[in-house]
Amino acid sequence: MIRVQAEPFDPGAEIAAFTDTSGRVGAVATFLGLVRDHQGAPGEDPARVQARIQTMTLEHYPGMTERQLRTLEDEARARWPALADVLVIHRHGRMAPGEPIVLVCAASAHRAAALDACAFLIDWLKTRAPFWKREDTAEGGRWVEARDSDDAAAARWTRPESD
Amino acid sequence: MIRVQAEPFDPGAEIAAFTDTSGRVGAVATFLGLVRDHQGAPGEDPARVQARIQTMTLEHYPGMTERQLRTLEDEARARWPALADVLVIHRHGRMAPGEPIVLVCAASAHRAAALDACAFLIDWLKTRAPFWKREDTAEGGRWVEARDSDDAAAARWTRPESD
Amino acid sequence: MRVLYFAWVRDRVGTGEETVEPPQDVATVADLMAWLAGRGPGHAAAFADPGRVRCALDQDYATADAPLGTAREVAFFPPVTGG
Amino acid sequence: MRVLYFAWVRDRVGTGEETVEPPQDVATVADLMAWLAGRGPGHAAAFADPGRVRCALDQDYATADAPLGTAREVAFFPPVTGG
Repeated sequence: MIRVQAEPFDPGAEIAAFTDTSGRVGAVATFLGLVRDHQGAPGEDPARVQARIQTMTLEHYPGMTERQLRTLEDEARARWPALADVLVIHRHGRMAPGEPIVLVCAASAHRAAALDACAFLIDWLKTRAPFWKREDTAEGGRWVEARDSDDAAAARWTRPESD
Repeated sequence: MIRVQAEPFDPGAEIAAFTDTSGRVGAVATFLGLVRDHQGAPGEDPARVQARIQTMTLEHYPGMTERQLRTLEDEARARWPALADVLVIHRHGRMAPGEPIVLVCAASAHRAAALDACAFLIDWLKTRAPFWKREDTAEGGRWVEARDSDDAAAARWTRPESD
Repeated sequence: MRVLYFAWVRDRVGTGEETVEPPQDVATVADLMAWLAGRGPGHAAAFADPGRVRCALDQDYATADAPLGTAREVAFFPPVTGG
Repeated sequence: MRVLYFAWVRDRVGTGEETVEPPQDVATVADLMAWLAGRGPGHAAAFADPGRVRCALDQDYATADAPLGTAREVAFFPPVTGG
Protein backbone atom coordinates (compact mmCIF):
# COMPACT_ATOMS: atom_id res chain seq x y z
CA MET A 1 0.00 0.00 0.00
CA ILE A 2 1.03 3.58 -0.73
CA ARG A 3 0.20 6.63 1.40
CA VAL A 4 1.18 10.24 0.66
CA GLN A 5 0.16 12.62 3.42
CA ALA A 6 0.93 15.89 5.16
CA GLU A 7 0.00 14.55 8.61
CA PRO A 8 2.66 13.13 10.92
CA PHE A 9 2.57 9.37 11.48
CA ASP A 10 3.64 7.12 14.36
CA PRO A 11 6.30 4.70 13.02
CA GLY A 12 5.96 2.20 15.88
CA ALA A 13 2.17 2.05 15.52
CA GLU A 14 2.40 1.78 11.71
CA ILE A 15 4.93 -1.06 11.91
CA ALA A 16 2.80 -2.85 14.52
CA ALA A 17 -0.31 -2.52 12.33
CA PHE A 18 1.65 -3.72 9.27
CA THR A 19 2.98 -6.81 11.05
CA ASP A 20 0.88 -9.85 10.14
CA THR A 21 0.91 -12.06 13.24
CA SER A 22 -1.15 -14.86 11.72
CA GLY A 23 1.92 -17.10 11.43
CA ARG A 24 2.08 -16.69 7.65
CA VAL A 25 4.81 -14.02 7.75
CA GLY A 26 8.25 -14.74 9.21
CA ALA A 27 10.12 -11.55 8.33
CA VAL A 28 9.37 -7.82 8.38
CA ALA A 29 12.02 -5.35 7.22
CA THR A 30 11.46 -1.63 7.67
CA PHE A 31 13.22 1.62 6.87
CA LEU A 32 12.36 4.90 8.58
CA GLY A 33 13.69 8.24 7.34
CA LEU A 34 13.71 11.18 9.76
CA VAL A 35 14.38 14.92 9.38
CA ARG A 36 17.99 15.60 10.35
CA ASP A 37 19.09 18.85 11.94
CA HIS A 38 22.22 18.98 9.82
CA GLN A 39 21.36 18.35 6.18
CA GLY A 40 23.41 21.24 4.80
CA ALA A 41 25.37 21.57 1.58
CA PRO A 42 27.94 18.89 0.70
CA GLY A 43 31.11 19.53 2.73
CA GLU A 44 29.45 22.15 4.92
CA ASP A 45 30.23 22.07 8.64
CA PRO A 46 27.35 20.13 10.32
CA ALA A 47 27.55 22.29 13.46
CA ARG A 48 27.08 25.43 11.40
CA VAL A 49 24.08 23.98 9.57
CA GLN A 50 22.58 22.59 12.76
CA ALA A 51 22.58 26.04 14.35
CA ARG A 52 20.66 27.28 11.35
CA ILE A 53 17.98 24.74 10.44
CA GLN A 54 14.55 25.33 11.91
CA THR A 55 12.27 23.17 9.78
CA MET A 56 12.32 21.15 6.57
CA THR A 57 9.65 21.54 3.90
CA LEU A 58 8.95 18.76 1.44
CA GLU A 59 7.32 19.82 -1.79
CA HIS A 60 5.94 17.17 -4.10
CA TYR A 61 4.12 16.72 -7.40
CA PRO A 62 0.59 15.61 -6.47
CA GLY A 63 -0.60 12.86 -8.77
CA MET A 64 2.82 11.96 -10.14
CA THR A 65 4.03 11.09 -6.62
CA GLU A 66 1.29 8.51 -6.09
CA ARG A 67 1.77 7.21 -9.62
CA GLN A 68 5.54 6.74 -9.15
CA LEU A 69 5.13 5.10 -5.74
CA ARG A 70 2.53 2.67 -7.10
CA THR A 71 4.89 1.79 -9.95
CA LEU A 72 7.61 1.24 -7.35
CA GLU A 73 5.41 -1.12 -5.32
CA ASP A 74 4.44 -3.03 -8.49
CA GLU A 75 8.12 -3.35 -9.44
CA ALA A 76 9.05 -4.68 -5.99
CA ARG A 77 6.25 -7.26 -6.07
CA ALA A 78 7.32 -8.37 -9.56
CA ARG A 79 10.97 -8.72 -8.51
CA TRP A 80 10.20 -10.52 -5.24
CA PRO A 81 7.06 -12.64 -5.76
CA ALA A 82 7.59 -14.01 -2.22
CA LEU A 83 6.64 -10.61 -0.77
CA ALA A 84 3.54 -10.93 1.38
CA ASP A 85 2.96 -7.19 1.81
CA VAL A 86 4.47 -3.76 1.17
CA LEU A 87 3.80 -0.35 2.76
CA VAL A 88 5.23 3.03 1.79
CA ILE A 89 4.23 6.18 3.68
CA HIS A 90 5.74 9.50 2.57
CA ARG A 91 4.95 12.90 4.02
CA HIS A 92 4.99 16.32 2.41
CA GLY A 93 4.79 19.81 3.89
CA ARG A 94 6.68 21.32 6.83
CA MET A 95 8.44 19.15 9.43
CA ALA A 96 10.69 19.70 12.44
CA PRO A 97 14.02 17.88 13.00
CA GLY A 98 13.41 14.36 14.35
CA GLU A 99 10.01 13.99 12.68
CA PRO A 100 9.46 10.96 10.39
CA ILE A 101 9.46 11.68 6.65
CA VAL A 102 9.20 8.25 5.09
CA LEU A 103 8.48 4.68 6.18
CA VAL A 104 9.02 1.59 4.02
CA CYS A 105 7.90 -1.87 5.23
CA ALA A 106 8.23 -5.21 3.45
CA ALA A 107 7.03 -8.60 4.72
CA SER A 108 7.69 -12.15 3.54
CA ALA A 109 7.89 -15.72 4.81
CA HIS A 110 11.73 -15.72 4.77
CA ARG A 111 14.01 -12.74 5.33
CA ALA A 112 15.80 -12.30 2.00
CA ALA A 113 12.80 -10.94 0.07
CA ALA A 114 11.80 -8.57 2.90
CA LEU A 115 15.31 -7.15 3.39
CA ASP A 116 16.09 -6.79 -0.32
CA ALA A 117 12.72 -5.29 -1.22
CA CYS A 118 12.96 -2.79 1.64
CA ALA A 119 16.39 -1.57 0.47
CA PHE A 120 15.22 -1.50 -3.15
CA LEU A 121 12.12 0.54 -2.32
CA ILE A 122 13.97 3.27 -0.42
CA ASP A 123 16.84 3.42 -2.95
CA TRP A 124 14.48 3.78 -5.91
CA LEU A 125 12.11 6.10 -4.08
CA LYS A 126 15.07 8.45 -3.45
CA THR A 127 15.70 8.85 -7.18
CA ARG A 128 12.17 8.39 -8.61
CA ALA A 129 9.55 9.88 -6.29
CA PRO A 130 9.03 13.59 -7.13
CA PHE A 131 9.79 15.19 -3.75
CA TRP A 132 12.06 18.16 -3.08
CA LYS A 133 13.47 19.10 0.32
CA ARG A 134 13.92 22.70 1.38
CA GLU A 135 15.74 23.67 4.57
CA ASP A 136 14.03 26.57 6.27
CA THR A 137 16.52 28.71 8.17
CA ALA A 138 16.53 32.13 9.79
CA GLU A 139 18.04 33.48 6.56
CA GLY A 140 15.38 31.91 4.32
CA GLY A 141 14.90 28.65 2.40
CA ARG A 142 17.57 26.56 0.66
CA TRP A 143 16.75 23.68 -1.70
CA VAL A 144 18.69 20.51 -0.85
CA GLU A 145 20.90 19.27 -3.70
CA ALA A 146 20.48 15.74 -5.04
CA ARG A 147 23.32 13.40 -4.05
CA ASP A 148 25.29 11.34 -6.56
CA SER A 149 25.38 8.53 -3.98
CA ASP A 150 21.59 8.20 -4.33
CA ASP A 151 21.91 7.57 -8.06
CA ALA A 152 24.64 5.01 -7.34
CA ALA A 153 22.47 3.26 -4.73
CA ALA A 154 19.52 3.06 -7.14
CA ALA A 155 21.75 1.86 -10.00
CA ARG A 156 22.71 -1.32 -8.15
CA TRP A 157 19.10 -2.51 -8.58
CA THR A 158 19.13 -2.02 -12.34
CA ARG A 159 18.92 -5.39 -14.07
CA PRO A 160 19.97 -5.91 -17.69
CA GLU A 161 16.71 -7.71 -18.46
CA SER A 162 14.51 -4.78 -17.33
CA ASP A 163 15.34 -1.08 -17.46
CA MET B 1 22.66 -2.94 22.88
CA ILE B 2 22.02 -6.68 23.21
CA ARG B 3 19.08 -8.30 24.99
CA VAL B 4 18.44 -12.04 25.38
CA GLN B 5 15.15 -12.80 27.10
CA ALA B 6 12.33 -15.30 27.46
CA GLU B 7 9.67 -12.58 27.78
CA PRO B 8 7.72 -11.43 24.71
CA PHE B 9 8.48 -7.92 23.47
CA ASP B 10 6.43 -5.32 21.60
CA PRO B 11 8.24 -4.60 18.30
CA GLY B 12 6.46 -1.28 17.65
CA ALA B 13 7.24 0.00 21.13
CA GLU B 14 10.87 -1.18 20.93
CA ILE B 15 11.39 0.50 17.55
CA ALA B 16 9.78 3.71 18.84
CA ALA B 17 12.03 3.70 21.92
CA PHE B 18 15.09 2.99 19.75
CA THR B 19 14.35 5.87 17.36
CA ASP B 20 16.44 8.92 18.29
CA THR B 21 14.26 11.93 17.38
CA SER B 22 16.85 14.54 18.38
CA GLY B 23 17.57 15.32 14.72
CA ARG B 24 20.96 13.57 14.84
CA VAL B 25 19.70 10.36 13.20
CA GLY B 26 18.21 10.35 9.69
CA ALA B 27 17.78 6.61 9.10
CA VAL B 28 16.53 3.62 11.12
CA ALA B 29 16.52 0.16 9.54
CA THR B 30 14.88 -2.74 11.35
CA PHE B 31 14.35 -6.45 10.90
CA LEU B 32 11.73 -8.40 12.80
CA GLY B 33 11.62 -12.21 12.79
CA LEU B 34 8.35 -13.93 13.73
CA VAL B 35 7.38 -17.54 14.45
CA ARG B 36 5.89 -19.01 11.28
CA ASP B 37 3.19 -21.66 11.34
CA HIS B 38 4.84 -23.60 8.54
CA GLN B 39 8.56 -24.05 9.22
CA GLY B 40 8.63 -27.74 8.34
CA ALA B 41 11.32 -29.83 6.76
CA PRO B 42 12.82 -28.70 3.42
CA GLY B 43 10.38 -29.61 0.65
CA GLU B 44 7.63 -30.57 3.05
CA ASP B 45 4.08 -29.45 2.18
CA PRO B 46 3.46 -26.20 4.15
CA ALA B 47 -0.22 -27.04 4.63
CA ARG B 48 0.69 -30.33 6.24
CA VAL B 49 3.18 -28.70 8.57
CA GLN B 50 0.82 -25.84 9.39
CA ALA B 51 -1.83 -28.27 10.56
CA ARG B 52 0.75 -29.74 12.89
CA ILE B 53 2.72 -26.94 14.52
CA GLN B 54 1.47 -25.77 17.89
CA THR B 55 4.42 -23.87 19.33
CA MET B 56 8.10 -23.25 18.65
CA THR B 57 10.73 -23.63 21.36
CA LEU B 58 14.06 -21.82 21.10
CA GLU B 59 16.86 -23.36 23.10
CA HIS B 60 20.07 -21.37 23.52
CA TYR B 61 23.48 -21.53 25.16
CA PRO B 62 23.35 -19.03 28.04
CA GLY B 63 26.57 -17.05 28.24
CA MET B 64 27.79 -17.91 24.78
CA THR B 65 24.68 -16.33 23.23
CA GLU B 66 25.32 -12.95 24.86
CA ARG B 67 29.02 -13.23 24.05
CA GLN B 68 28.39 -13.92 20.35
CA LEU B 69 25.79 -11.17 20.06
CA ARG B 70 28.14 -8.64 21.68
CA THR B 71 30.88 -9.67 19.23
CA LEU B 72 28.36 -9.21 16.42
CA GLU B 73 27.49 -5.69 17.59
CA ASP B 74 31.19 -4.80 17.90
CA GLU B 75 31.83 -6.11 14.39
CA ALA B 76 28.96 -4.06 12.94
CA ARG B 77 30.17 -0.89 14.65
CA ALA B 78 33.71 -1.52 13.37
CA ARG B 79 32.49 -2.09 9.80
CA TRP B 80 30.11 0.90 9.78
CA PRO B 81 31.63 3.62 11.99
CA ALA B 82 28.74 5.89 10.89
CA LEU B 83 26.31 3.75 12.95
CA ALA B 84 24.71 5.86 15.67
CA ASP B 85 23.12 2.94 17.52
CA VAL B 86 22.39 -0.79 17.34
CA LEU B 87 19.82 -2.96 19.12
CA VAL B 88 19.43 -6.74 19.01
CA ILE B 89 16.68 -8.49 21.00
CA HIS B 90 16.45 -12.29 20.79
CA ARG B 91 14.01 -14.46 22.68
CA HIS B 92 14.36 -18.02 23.92
CA GLY B 93 11.80 -20.48 25.28
CA ARG B 94 8.37 -21.38 23.96
CA MET B 95 6.49 -19.18 21.49
CA ALA B 96 3.25 -19.37 19.48
CA PRO B 97 3.01 -18.72 15.71
CA GLY B 98 3.01 -14.96 14.99
CA GLU B 99 5.05 -14.08 18.08
CA PRO B 100 8.24 -12.06 17.61
CA ILE B 101 11.52 -14.00 17.97
CA VAL B 102 14.17 -11.47 17.06
CA LEU B 103 14.43 -7.73 16.44
CA VAL B 104 17.45 -6.00 14.91
CA CYS B 105 17.61 -2.18 14.69
CA ALA B 106 20.38 0.00 13.24
CA ALA B 107 20.46 3.81 13.13
CA SER B 108 22.71 6.26 11.30
CA ALA B 109 22.69 9.76 9.80
CA HIS B 110 22.37 8.43 6.22
CA ARG B 111 20.61 5.27 5.13
CA ALA B 112 23.39 3.09 3.69
CA ALA B 113 25.03 2.24 7.05
CA ALA B 114 21.68 1.52 8.74
CA LEU B 115 20.38 -0.75 5.94
CA ASP B 116 23.65 -2.63 5.44
CA ALA B 117 24.33 -3.11 9.16
CA CYS B 118 20.78 -4.38 9.75
CA ALA B 119 21.11 -7.01 7.00
CA PHE B 120 24.60 -7.94 8.21
CA LEU B 121 23.43 -8.39 11.81
CA ILE B 122 20.54 -10.73 11.00
CA ASP B 123 22.58 -12.71 8.44
CA TRP B 124 25.46 -13.25 10.86
CA LEU B 125 23.20 -13.85 13.83
CA LYS B 126 21.52 -16.68 11.88
CA THR B 127 24.82 -18.55 11.54
CA ARG B 128 26.65 -17.43 14.72
CA ALA B 129 24.24 -17.04 17.62
CA PRO B 130 23.81 -20.39 19.46
CA PHE B 131 20.04 -20.84 19.21
CA TRP B 132 18.18 -23.97 18.12
CA LYS B 133 14.54 -24.07 17.03
CA ARG B 134 12.28 -26.99 17.85
CA GLU B 135 8.78 -27.33 16.40
CA ASP B 136 6.39 -28.65 19.00
CA THR B 137 3.63 -30.67 17.37
CA ALA B 138 0.93 -33.07 18.53
CA GLU B 139 3.35 -35.92 17.69
CA GLY B 140 6.26 -34.45 19.69
CA GLY B 141 9.20 -32.15 19.02
CA ARG B 142 11.27 -31.85 15.85
CA TRP B 143 14.55 -29.90 15.63
CA VAL B 144 14.64 -27.50 12.69
CA GLU B 145 17.51 -28.17 10.26
CA ALA B 146 20.00 -25.42 9.44
CA ARG B 147 19.59 -23.99 5.93
CA ASP B 148 22.44 -23.74 3.43
CA SER B 149 20.95 -20.42 2.28
CA ASP B 150 21.78 -18.97 5.71
CA ASP B 151 25.46 -19.85 5.28
CA ALA B 152 25.37 -18.28 1.82
CA ALA B 153 23.75 -15.09 3.17
CA ALA B 154 26.37 -14.79 5.91
CA ALA B 155 29.22 -15.50 3.50
CA ARG B 156 28.49 -12.38 1.43
CA TRP B 157 29.64 -10.28 4.40
CA THR B 158 33.00 -12.04 4.67
CA ARG B 159 35.77 -9.66 3.73
CA PRO B 160 39.23 -10.83 2.67
CA GLU B 161 40.86 -8.37 5.11
CA SER B 162 39.07 -9.75 8.17
CA ASP B 163 37.92 -13.32 8.80
CA MET C 1 -0.33 22.75 -22.96
CA ARG C 2 -0.19 22.90 -19.17
CA VAL C 3 3.31 23.46 -17.77
CA LEU C 4 4.12 22.88 -14.07
CA TYR C 5 7.21 24.01 -12.18
CA PHE C 6 8.51 22.71 -8.87
CA ALA C 7 11.14 23.62 -6.24
CA TRP C 8 13.79 26.13 -7.39
CA VAL C 9 12.59 25.95 -10.98
CA ARG C 10 9.25 27.34 -9.76
CA ASP C 11 11.00 29.92 -7.56
CA ARG C 12 12.91 31.24 -10.56
CA VAL C 13 10.03 31.16 -13.06
CA GLY C 14 7.87 32.89 -10.46
CA THR C 15 4.82 30.66 -10.88
CA GLY C 16 3.94 27.01 -10.31
CA GLU C 17 1.79 26.60 -13.37
CA GLU C 18 1.02 28.24 -16.69
CA THR C 19 -0.67 27.36 -19.96
CA VAL C 20 1.41 27.89 -23.09
CA GLU C 21 1.01 27.33 -26.83
CA PRO C 22 4.46 26.75 -28.28
CA PRO C 23 4.89 26.92 -32.08
CA GLN C 24 4.88 23.73 -34.19
CA ASP C 25 8.68 23.53 -34.43
CA VAL C 26 8.96 22.99 -30.65
CA ALA C 27 9.04 19.20 -30.92
CA THR C 28 11.13 17.87 -28.01
CA VAL C 29 11.60 18.52 -24.28
CA ALA C 30 14.85 20.35 -25.08
CA ASP C 31 13.05 22.50 -27.66
CA LEU C 32 10.41 23.40 -25.10
CA MET C 33 13.00 24.37 -22.47
CA ALA C 34 14.76 26.64 -24.99
CA TRP C 35 11.47 28.20 -26.04
CA LEU C 36 10.27 28.72 -22.44
CA ALA C 37 13.63 30.34 -21.57
CA GLY C 38 12.73 33.14 -23.99
CA ARG C 39 9.55 34.08 -22.13
CA GLY C 40 11.29 36.37 -19.62
CA PRO C 41 14.19 36.79 -17.19
CA GLY C 42 12.67 34.36 -14.61
CA HIS C 43 12.23 31.66 -17.21
CA ALA C 44 15.71 32.36 -18.57
CA ALA C 45 17.19 31.90 -15.06
CA ALA C 46 15.26 28.64 -14.54
CA PHE C 47 16.52 27.12 -17.79
CA ALA C 48 20.00 28.73 -17.82
CA ASP C 49 21.54 25.28 -17.29
CA PRO C 50 19.07 22.81 -18.88
CA GLY C 51 21.21 19.86 -17.74
CA ARG C 52 20.15 20.59 -14.14
CA VAL C 53 16.43 20.47 -14.96
CA ARG C 54 14.38 17.25 -15.09
CA CYS C 55 11.14 16.79 -17.02
CA ALA C 56 7.98 14.69 -16.81
CA LEU C 57 5.47 14.30 -19.64
CA ASP C 58 2.01 13.41 -18.34
CA GLN C 59 3.65 12.41 -15.02
CA ASP C 60 6.29 10.05 -16.46
CA TYR C 61 9.98 10.96 -16.57
CA ALA C 62 11.22 12.09 -19.98
CA THR C 63 14.71 12.89 -21.23
CA ALA C 64 15.66 16.10 -23.07
CA ASP C 65 15.48 14.42 -26.47
CA ALA C 66 12.00 12.95 -25.86
CA PRO C 67 9.31 14.16 -28.32
CA LEU C 68 6.51 16.15 -26.67
CA GLY C 69 4.01 14.12 -28.68
CA THR C 70 0.50 14.58 -27.37
CA ALA C 71 1.52 15.37 -23.78
CA ARG C 72 -1.01 17.63 -22.10
CA GLU C 73 0.87 18.14 -18.81
CA VAL C 74 4.59 18.93 -18.84
CA ALA C 75 6.51 19.46 -15.60
CA PHE C 76 10.01 20.84 -14.97
CA PHE C 77 11.86 20.42 -11.70
CA PRO C 78 15.30 19.77 -10.15
CA PRO C 79 16.59 16.22 -9.51
CA VAL C 80 14.39 14.77 -6.76
CA THR C 81 15.51 14.78 -3.09
CA GLY C 82 12.78 12.92 -1.20
CA GLY C 83 12.98 9.93 1.09
CA MET D 1 36.46 -30.72 31.90
CA ARG D 2 32.84 -29.55 31.71
CA VAL D 3 30.98 -30.76 28.61
CA LEU D 4 27.65 -29.22 27.53
CA TYR D 5 25.19 -30.60 24.98
CA PHE D 6 22.40 -28.75 23.20
CA ALA D 7 19.37 -29.54 21.00
CA TRP D 8 19.33 -33.00 19.44
CA VAL D 9 22.88 -33.71 20.61
CA ARG D 10 21.61 -33.35 24.18
CA ASP D 11 18.49 -35.41 23.41
CA ARG D 12 20.67 -38.29 22.19
CA VAL D 13 23.32 -38.10 24.92
CA GLY D 14 20.51 -37.95 27.47
CA THR D 15 21.95 -35.12 29.56
CA GLY D 16 22.73 -31.43 29.05
CA GLU D 17 25.94 -31.42 31.03
CA GLU D 18 28.58 -33.73 32.41
CA THR D 19 32.10 -33.56 33.77
CA VAL D 20 34.66 -35.83 32.11
CA GLU D 21 38.38 -36.51 32.40
CA PRO D 22 39.61 -37.72 29.03
CA PRO D 23 43.07 -39.31 28.80
CA GLN D 24 46.12 -37.27 27.74
CA ASP D 25 46.06 -38.48 24.13
CA VAL D 26 42.65 -36.78 23.56
CA ALA D 27 44.19 -33.61 22.13
CA THR D 28 41.70 -32.15 19.63
CA VAL D 29 37.95 -31.57 19.31
CA ALA D 30 37.76 -34.57 16.94
CA ASP D 31 39.63 -36.73 19.46
CA LEU D 32 37.19 -35.71 22.17
CA MET D 33 34.14 -36.51 20.01
CA ALA D 34 35.55 -39.98 19.24
CA TRP D 35 36.33 -40.58 22.91
CA LEU D 36 32.90 -39.36 24.11
CA ALA D 37 31.21 -41.63 21.52
CA GLY D 38 32.62 -44.61 23.43
CA ARG D 39 30.86 -43.66 26.68
CA GLY D 40 27.57 -45.38 25.81
CA PRO D 41 24.88 -45.87 23.15
CA GLY D 42 23.41 -42.34 23.64
CA HIS D 43 26.83 -40.74 23.16
CA ALA D 44 27.49 -43.02 20.19
CA ALA D 45 24.24 -41.89 18.55
CA ALA D 46 25.03 -38.23 19.18
CA PHE D 47 28.47 -38.48 17.56
CA ALA D 48 27.62 -41.06 14.87
CA ASP D 49 28.13 -38.39 12.19
CA PRO D 50 30.71 -35.97 13.67
CA GLY D 51 30.41 -33.72 10.60
CA ARG D 52 26.91 -32.74 11.73
CA VAL D 53 28.08 -31.65 15.20
CA ARG D 54 29.50 -28.19 15.98
CA CYS D 55 31.78 -27.36 18.90
CA ALA D 56 32.60 -24.38 21.11
CA LEU D 57 35.64 -24.17 23.40
CA ASP D 58 35.06 -21.76 26.27
CA GLN D 59 32.12 -20.28 24.28
CA ASP D 60 34.02 -19.64 21.04
CA TYR D 61 33.44 -21.72 17.92
CA ALA D 62 36.13 -24.34 17.27
CA THR D 63 36.70 -26.65 14.31
CA ALA D 64 37.23 -30.41 14.62
CA ASP D 65 41.01 -30.07 14.29
CA ALA D 66 41.28 -27.40 17.02
CA PRO D 67 43.44 -28.39 20.02
CA LEU D 68 41.50 -28.59 23.28
CA GLY D 69 44.29 -26.68 24.97
CA THR D 70 43.26 -25.41 28.39
CA ALA D 71 39.55 -25.20 27.60
CA ARG D 72 37.44 -25.72 30.73
CA GLU D 73 34.01 -25.64 29.03
CA VAL D 74 33.40 -27.63 25.85
CA ALA D 75 30.00 -27.60 24.11
CA PHE D 76 28.60 -29.79 21.33
CA PHE D 77 25.50 -28.89 19.34
CA PRO D 78 23.93 -28.97 15.85
CA PRO D 79 24.40 -26.08 13.37
CA VAL D 80 22.54 -23.11 14.84
CA THR D 81 19.00 -22.21 13.69
CA GLY D 82 18.14 -18.99 15.55
CA GLY D 83 16.99 -15.63 14.23
